[in-house]
Amino acid sequence: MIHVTEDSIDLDAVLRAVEGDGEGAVVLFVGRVRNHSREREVTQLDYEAYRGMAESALAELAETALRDHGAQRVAVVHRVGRLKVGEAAVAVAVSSAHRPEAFETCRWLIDTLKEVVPIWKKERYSDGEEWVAEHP
Amino acid sequence: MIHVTEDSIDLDAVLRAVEGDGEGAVVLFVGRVRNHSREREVTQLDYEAYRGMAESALAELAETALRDHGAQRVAVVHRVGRLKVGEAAVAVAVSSAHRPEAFETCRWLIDTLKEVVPIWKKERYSDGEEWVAEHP
Amino acid sequence: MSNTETDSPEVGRPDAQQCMHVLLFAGLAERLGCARLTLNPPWPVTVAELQERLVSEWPELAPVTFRTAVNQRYALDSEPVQPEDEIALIPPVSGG
Amino acid sequence: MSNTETDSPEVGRPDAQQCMHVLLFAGLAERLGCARLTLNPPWPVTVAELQERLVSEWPELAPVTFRTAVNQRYALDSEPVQPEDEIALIPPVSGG
Repeated sequence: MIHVTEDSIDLDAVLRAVEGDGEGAVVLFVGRVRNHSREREVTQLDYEAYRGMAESALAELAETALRDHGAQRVAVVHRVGRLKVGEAAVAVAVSSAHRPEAFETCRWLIDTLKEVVPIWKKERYSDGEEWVAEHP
Repeated sequence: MIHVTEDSIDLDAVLRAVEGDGEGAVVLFVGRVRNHSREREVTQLDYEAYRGMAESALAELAETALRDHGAQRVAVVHRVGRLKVGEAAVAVAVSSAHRPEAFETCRWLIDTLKEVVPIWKKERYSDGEEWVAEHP
Repeated sequence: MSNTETDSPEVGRPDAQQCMHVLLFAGLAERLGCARLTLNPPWPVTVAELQERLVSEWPELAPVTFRTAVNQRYALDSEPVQPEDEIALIPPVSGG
Repeated sequence: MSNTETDSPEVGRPDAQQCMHVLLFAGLAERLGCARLTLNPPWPVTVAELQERLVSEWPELAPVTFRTAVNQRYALDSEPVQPEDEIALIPPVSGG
């Protein structure tokens, strides 16, 4: 399950996507919209993606996770569009036979996603808005 | 939410228990019953707990996580009784403002739980059964 | 110690005998065939002394690794045990 | 290259002129006021030459950090660009 979607993220479906009888460990990361950022109050967030490239970049990360990082199953869903405080923007789930691989792969996936996948967020505050440039 | 329970674990409830508008990162670990262990086929698993001590040990770990590890909210649910392959035996959820703390605290909680919390599992195979002694 | 001899004549008497229960779990309970041992140590007693006494009365415990919990916390060997304490033998845990 | 001159007379002619589109996103699209630039480079052209040309035609790009994607993959500066390639300028990402 590798998606860029306008819909709200179904975390249960993300968890189910990595279920398998041989996998004893599941690690899920959820990135949610916070109510503040760099000392300003965030009211909502707009996510924009270069969708085709974002999905193929995510698929490539997932393949690497399976091939090189000891993960058994991987699911990544990133939401785009306008999100409210508290909503999930991204979910990354990884299953593996044992827990170190699941933790390390999940961490690697979200770290790498944030560096390379062409998705951008604009924070909206009570008094303005700003594109966030986290990884120049 | 710190529980030792006979009921099946509601992962959605565990995730909701660590939700907060200031927490941008959630990491959930789920330990599930695998269909094999040390090269034998597992048919089911029995978990036994010294319940009072297990719950107070978990509460103490959660407190340490909040005080020393930068977590904002913590939930831990461990199931006891008879479990089938694929069922969740334990769920640990941690939220924090940023993701490193959520990953590290979740990992620390499950690692420490497996070392100190008085819960035991007996694996049942097609041809026998055995108490698992993972942390002597 | 605000107890007086008239409240409870046994408290404070070094030779007072009082039965205590020790909880067993998992493989340890199976090995000994019961979930609770009863023993009658001379008070006062430390965790280490209690362990020695348990092993001498139940030799099946000798080859077994276990930690001792007093009132639901892992205890040090030097810790004193009171008659009213909840004692448990904790074999290697395998939760998660 | 199985195309022949008769299939498409412009392919393979070094001086062939062909319009290309460059996709913009997020802050970059906002800064330039459009999500797509059109330019008319002399073919063949590399990623680095294309970047130079873009900056000289749209000076607003000069202070901006961006990577260039060719056919939805990050491209090296030395990579050649074909007229039919999908080109995009990728400002610093901030997903997750």
